Amino acid sequence: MNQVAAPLLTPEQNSLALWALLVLVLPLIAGGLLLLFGKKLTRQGDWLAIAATGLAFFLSLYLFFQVWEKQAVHVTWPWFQLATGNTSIISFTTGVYLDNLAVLMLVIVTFISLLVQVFSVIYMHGEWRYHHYFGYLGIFTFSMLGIVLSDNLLLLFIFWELVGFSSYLLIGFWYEKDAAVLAGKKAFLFNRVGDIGFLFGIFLLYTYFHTFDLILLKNAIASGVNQGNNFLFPAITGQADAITLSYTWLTLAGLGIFCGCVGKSAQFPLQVWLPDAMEGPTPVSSLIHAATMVAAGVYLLSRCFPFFTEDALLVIAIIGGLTALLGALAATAQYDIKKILAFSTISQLGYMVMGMGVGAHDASLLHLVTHAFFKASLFLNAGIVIHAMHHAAHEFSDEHSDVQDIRNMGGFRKILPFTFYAYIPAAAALVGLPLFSGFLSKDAILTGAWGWAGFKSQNGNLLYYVIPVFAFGSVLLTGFYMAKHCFYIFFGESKLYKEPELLRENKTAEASGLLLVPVAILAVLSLAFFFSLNPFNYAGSWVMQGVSWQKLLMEQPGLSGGLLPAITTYLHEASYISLATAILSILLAVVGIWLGWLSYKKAVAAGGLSTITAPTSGFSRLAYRHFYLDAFYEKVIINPFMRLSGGAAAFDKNFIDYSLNTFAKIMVVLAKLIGWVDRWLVDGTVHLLVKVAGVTGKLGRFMQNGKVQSYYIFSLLGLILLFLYILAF
Amino acid sequence: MNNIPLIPVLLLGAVLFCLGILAVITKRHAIVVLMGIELIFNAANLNLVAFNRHQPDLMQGQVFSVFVMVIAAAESAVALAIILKVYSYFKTVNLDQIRHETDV
Amino acid sequence: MNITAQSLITSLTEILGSFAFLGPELMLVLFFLLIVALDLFKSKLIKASLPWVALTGILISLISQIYFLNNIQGKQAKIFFSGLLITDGLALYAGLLFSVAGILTIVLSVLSKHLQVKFSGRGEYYAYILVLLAGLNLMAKSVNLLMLFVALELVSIASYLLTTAIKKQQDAMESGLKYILYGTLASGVMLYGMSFLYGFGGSLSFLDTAFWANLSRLDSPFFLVIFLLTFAGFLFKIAAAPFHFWAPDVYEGAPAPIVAFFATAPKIAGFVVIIRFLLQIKNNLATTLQDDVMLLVGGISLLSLVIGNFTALWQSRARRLLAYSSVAHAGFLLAALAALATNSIEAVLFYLSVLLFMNFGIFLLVQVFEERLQIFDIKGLAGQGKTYPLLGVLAIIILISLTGLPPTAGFTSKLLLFTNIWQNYSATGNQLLLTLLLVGLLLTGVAFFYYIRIPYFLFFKRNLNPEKKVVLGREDIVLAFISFPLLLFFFQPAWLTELIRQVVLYSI
Amino acid sequence: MSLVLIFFYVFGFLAIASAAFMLATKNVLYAAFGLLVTLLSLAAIFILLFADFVAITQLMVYVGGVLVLILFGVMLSNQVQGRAVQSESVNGISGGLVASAIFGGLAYLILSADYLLPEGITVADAAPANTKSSIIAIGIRLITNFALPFEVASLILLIALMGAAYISTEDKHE
Repeated sequence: MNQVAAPLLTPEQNSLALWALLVLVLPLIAGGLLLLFGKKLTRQGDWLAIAATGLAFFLSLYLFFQVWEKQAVHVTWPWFQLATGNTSIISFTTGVYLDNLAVLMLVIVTFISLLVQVFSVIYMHGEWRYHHYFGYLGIFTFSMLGIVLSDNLLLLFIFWELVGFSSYLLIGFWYEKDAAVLAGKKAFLFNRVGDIGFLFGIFLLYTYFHTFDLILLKNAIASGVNQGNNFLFPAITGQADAITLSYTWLTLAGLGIFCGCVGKSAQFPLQVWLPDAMEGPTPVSSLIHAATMVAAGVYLLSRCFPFFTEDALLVIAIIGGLTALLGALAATAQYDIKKILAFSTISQLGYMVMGMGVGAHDASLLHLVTHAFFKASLFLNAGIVIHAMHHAAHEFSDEHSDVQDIRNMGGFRKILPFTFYAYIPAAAALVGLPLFSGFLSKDAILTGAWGWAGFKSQNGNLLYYVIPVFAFGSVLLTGFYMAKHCFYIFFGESKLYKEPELLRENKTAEASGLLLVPVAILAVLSLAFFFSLNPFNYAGSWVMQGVSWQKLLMEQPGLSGGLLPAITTYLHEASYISLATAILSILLAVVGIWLGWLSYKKAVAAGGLSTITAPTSGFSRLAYRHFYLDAFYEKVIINPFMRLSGGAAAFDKNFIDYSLNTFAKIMVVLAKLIGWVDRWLVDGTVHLLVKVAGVTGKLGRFMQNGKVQSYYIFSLLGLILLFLYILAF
Repeated sequence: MNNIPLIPVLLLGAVLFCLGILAVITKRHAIVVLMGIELIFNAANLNLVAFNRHQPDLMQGQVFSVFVMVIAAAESAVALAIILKVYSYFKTVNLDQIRHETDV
Repeated sequence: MNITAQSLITSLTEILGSFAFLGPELMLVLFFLLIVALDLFKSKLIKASLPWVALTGILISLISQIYFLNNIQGKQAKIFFSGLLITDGLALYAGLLFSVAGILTIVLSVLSKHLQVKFSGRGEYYAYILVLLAGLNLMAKSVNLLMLFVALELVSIASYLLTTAIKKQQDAMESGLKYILYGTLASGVMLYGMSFLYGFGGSLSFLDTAFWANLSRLDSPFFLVIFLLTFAGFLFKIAAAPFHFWAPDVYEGAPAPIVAFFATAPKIAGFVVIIRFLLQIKNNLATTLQDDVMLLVGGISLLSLVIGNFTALWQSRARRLLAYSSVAHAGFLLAALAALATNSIEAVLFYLSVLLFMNFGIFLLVQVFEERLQIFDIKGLAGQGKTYPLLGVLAIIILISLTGLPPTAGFTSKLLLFTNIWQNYSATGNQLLLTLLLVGLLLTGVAFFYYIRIPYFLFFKRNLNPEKKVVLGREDIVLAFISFPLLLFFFQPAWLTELIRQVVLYSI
Repeated sequence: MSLVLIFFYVFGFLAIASAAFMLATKNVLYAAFGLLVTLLSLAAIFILLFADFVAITQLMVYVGGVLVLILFGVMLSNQVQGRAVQSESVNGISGGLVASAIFGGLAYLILSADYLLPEGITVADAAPANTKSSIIAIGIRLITNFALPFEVASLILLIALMGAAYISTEDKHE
């Protein structure tokens, strides 16, 4: 619409918007140049990409200090006009919207992109499409920044698609590997499934409010009056009359938008693409599948928060909670160093989405920020470890061993000490130990979830507590799998390669500085101190205060109406929740770590680890698994039976052992179950669709048999059928 | 009175139309298919002439049918030329045999 | 005899006056005759100049069309030639698109090595293109059943002849045979339907309200049968199911420029005719009959969408794939028309305009790959995108546009189309429209899969020779010109929508 | 029953019978003669319907032109490896079903359409007044109202002629 408050813009705001545009196009220019001429440049132009991203980062910092807690900048430009029928003319605009959230995201995206590119200089060294890699990264960064800066849904959707496309390119970067190509396709497919819903939601909102502009939409929606089953909106610009919209359609519109988030942020049931996406280069996983792209869904939820009704938020909370739990469960059953992190990412994204759903809007965004840093750090650490393993495997000419299997690792604490010390803070942050950033954000989300459940269940329905229970359960599991991850990689002895020197770059340095510096920076940023002066209290966090809904939404909670203020009040009254959450979450995390330690010790004691040192590890691992299965059956099925008959004494004696095994069993069963759901429900649906498409396609091909006379028959038959179909209706 | 009711004429047209359709579907010889199409055109012509009773002064139906004949003639000339050329390539006018294996 | 000499003279004067509105068509026919005459000379120079003569003819006709379009503001549609033809925005805009399509066809033909080497009937070839364009213009302007039939047959016969232009080629003759046999049956069926329309409507001119008033006395089943029979011919022209069967065979046998032309211009003309009919039905018939017609159009659209998209999924040859995708495009366009609402015309015209560039782009690519590299299967494209990066990038732009993703005009056109359907749905609450919208959206997703295979093979499959060829052929330049509007109309769709809006205001 | 009506039924029957014969016979030449009889009967029916010009055109264009063309076509393409082509039938069942379905539908609809026709309206009773032939009326229409289609038809004939000639001439090797 044209009446965007153009005259109110100061020259300063205009120039800020232009700077933002420059930030946006810098990576694109670099990426485009690299794709076209990268081969001809010195060092294939990696310096160009890094310089452009670096410049973009510094500009983002400038924008950050200009905008953060000071002003919001909204500049629009007319794009094109359309006439619909002969009544109205719709104008589409493009524009830039800078508020606290946008500038924060700008800084994060450019910063992590910069670090990842620096890291990649060594990591991707010698790849024959080195310059393409940096080119794709540039395009990705551009698209991601586009999502952040867009002020309207249409533009956002376009960048959304571009992000998907560049992610497809990057996942499939090693397209010689079939798995990588398949993974890229899968990622694209699942994202598009979500996008159809997203598009549907956009269309719905557009139809009602005749604008894609987020700010106008927000204002229009904020002025709505809840009438129970309907919302009454006063006449908005371009429309003569007040409109009444049904609650159901608005909920559906919100859920449509949420579908986009489900696809991109890997929420249940579309989460299956993310683990496969680990086929891409590790720095890519760090940037895209941990820090930025997958967080775009959460960003979208925040931007569209006013458009969600209370019921839509409930669905979001349920999906988020479920994803958090399922992701964590699946992570416990993995042994691939990157897959564990991938499932962990799914779980953490589930947290954020759940946080949005329970109205802990700011907590969720804080977690987005902290998670971006510590998860990027974890992935880069994993990259170093994999790099080292590759190095050793190359020296040994070992092509059979899986260099990403954590059971093949061990003892890296001594071999790669720097990496270890960089890894620990990030892992601690993920687990949620105090003093680390993850503690703050997780605590905030958990408190929010508890408060939400408490508030909602005031009517006596305690089912709402399922969500916080899921969330706390995930805390325990997170501790468990991260402890396992850490112990397997860094403790004990190196399993596969006995000579530690081979795992290092050389005698003096464990790895190149270009690999270590980004990791170090990110490790430091995993400390809580940077996000809140009081590392035990999230409430004082400057991030939380900057992205609170009161500030981002300008005190307009939107369709969910009084929910947010009510929860705030409730939490204020029930002040014990905050403290209890902190204690409980620390406790659960510690128990999780302890269980992880037990599990690791047990595996070591069972000799399960040592057997795989043999060169024919594939075979021995199989044996190991057989053994494991046997033991599992014995303990799970036979022992409990004996114990039941044996009485309480045996039960007591074996209590710890038993509970550990039960824990393991439940986890394995659940992990299997999730796998089954993936295979049969999600993949099954896909297969069904493919079948339907196949049958229809076959029919089309069968009719097209090259004989004119068959064409006659089918055409005339078609006419008759069409006629009958009309008669039937 | 020299009166022919409308309905029988239309029915005659429908019979010819369907015989034409039957011919184009069932006969394998390309030229017989062409004859079937001529039958269909003639059925339409019969309708047009019969319906000329509307505004008989304007003669629209009859003029239309004359045009149909001219165009049908042009079309069958082209079709026959193509059939003959195809015959010289494939040595057959059997429609089932005139096709690539790459089809489908 | 009631016709006096006086009335004869009046009508003759009217006819003479009407020729003023026939400028574009007359130019085309004039140049057609010129080419036929020039072709009699044996001189190599004259033979070589034939394409340029044809191009001049089309350009002149284009200029006269632009002239007419420039003067449309504030004027009313004018019926001339004693009720046979109409000049309105719709016809003029379609004429513009035909001319652009004609120019591109000739440019593509000049670029085609195939047409240079194997080709003895060059004169006839260019002559048919001109006549075909004249026929299309007349078709878009017709408001009389007889005129429509004659124009349609002119288009059809010229199309059959163009398909068989390379008579040395067996498969061209074969697809020509299928085309003509299938096409004549379709026009026979259409003619049979038209005879009933004339009989029960009592007139040939289908803009008369009396015509529709008479027809509305029919029982709804009989009306639908007549309507369906008549539409058979139009569906054949736009390659919509169940009259799409000719498309894959013809697309495979005919020269690439001609296929691009068939996939575009007759489709546009067919849609103009369909729009005219549907608008009249909307304005003149009872709602029950309208609902039935909506169901019918919706059904045809669904059928085309499903058959087109799903069958395209399983094609290995580029041309057949494009044939089915062309069926799918017809389905999308019909979906927008199913509401029978005037406001869909703009979206349809925009889509058709964008489709024009996409079609010529993709078929130029097909031509380049076939002639330069002897690639006919999609699999054969493996890695060629890396050998010919420029072609590859342009191919991606065109295919993204065909899929309907940003940042291309294909996205804008699908967006307009779907928004339109949605608006009509929310205005009428008709479930059919919602179904069409959802199916359309889903099938856009499906379309993505078959289109993406081409860039996938181009870039993601290893190729055998790793050398890069950044030679700038004439084809590449033309291709860049064709793909430019695809980006332009994404970023500046207003330039086109504004024109279309003017045009639609000036339509009946 | 008037004489005209009897003639109509006789010729109508003849037309249907010979069309059916065209379908039934395997010999393409016989089929062409079947078509000839159908066309002639239709020409007769046209005369009964006061369309004498159309009848003459039918004789000249169809019988004299199209049919002769078809006969030539048959003769030129009749030899396949030395023996005469038989026109076998295919798709008998599906074709029969489709055609009879269409016929059933059409016949039902036509028969039930008499609500449209007021009592006593017949085809011929509104023949042009004051004239024994439709030729003058058609002639005037062709140069006035339908002058443009007339010209376009000439274009069609021209390109059809060019095309047929081009396709059927033997290629000189260039």
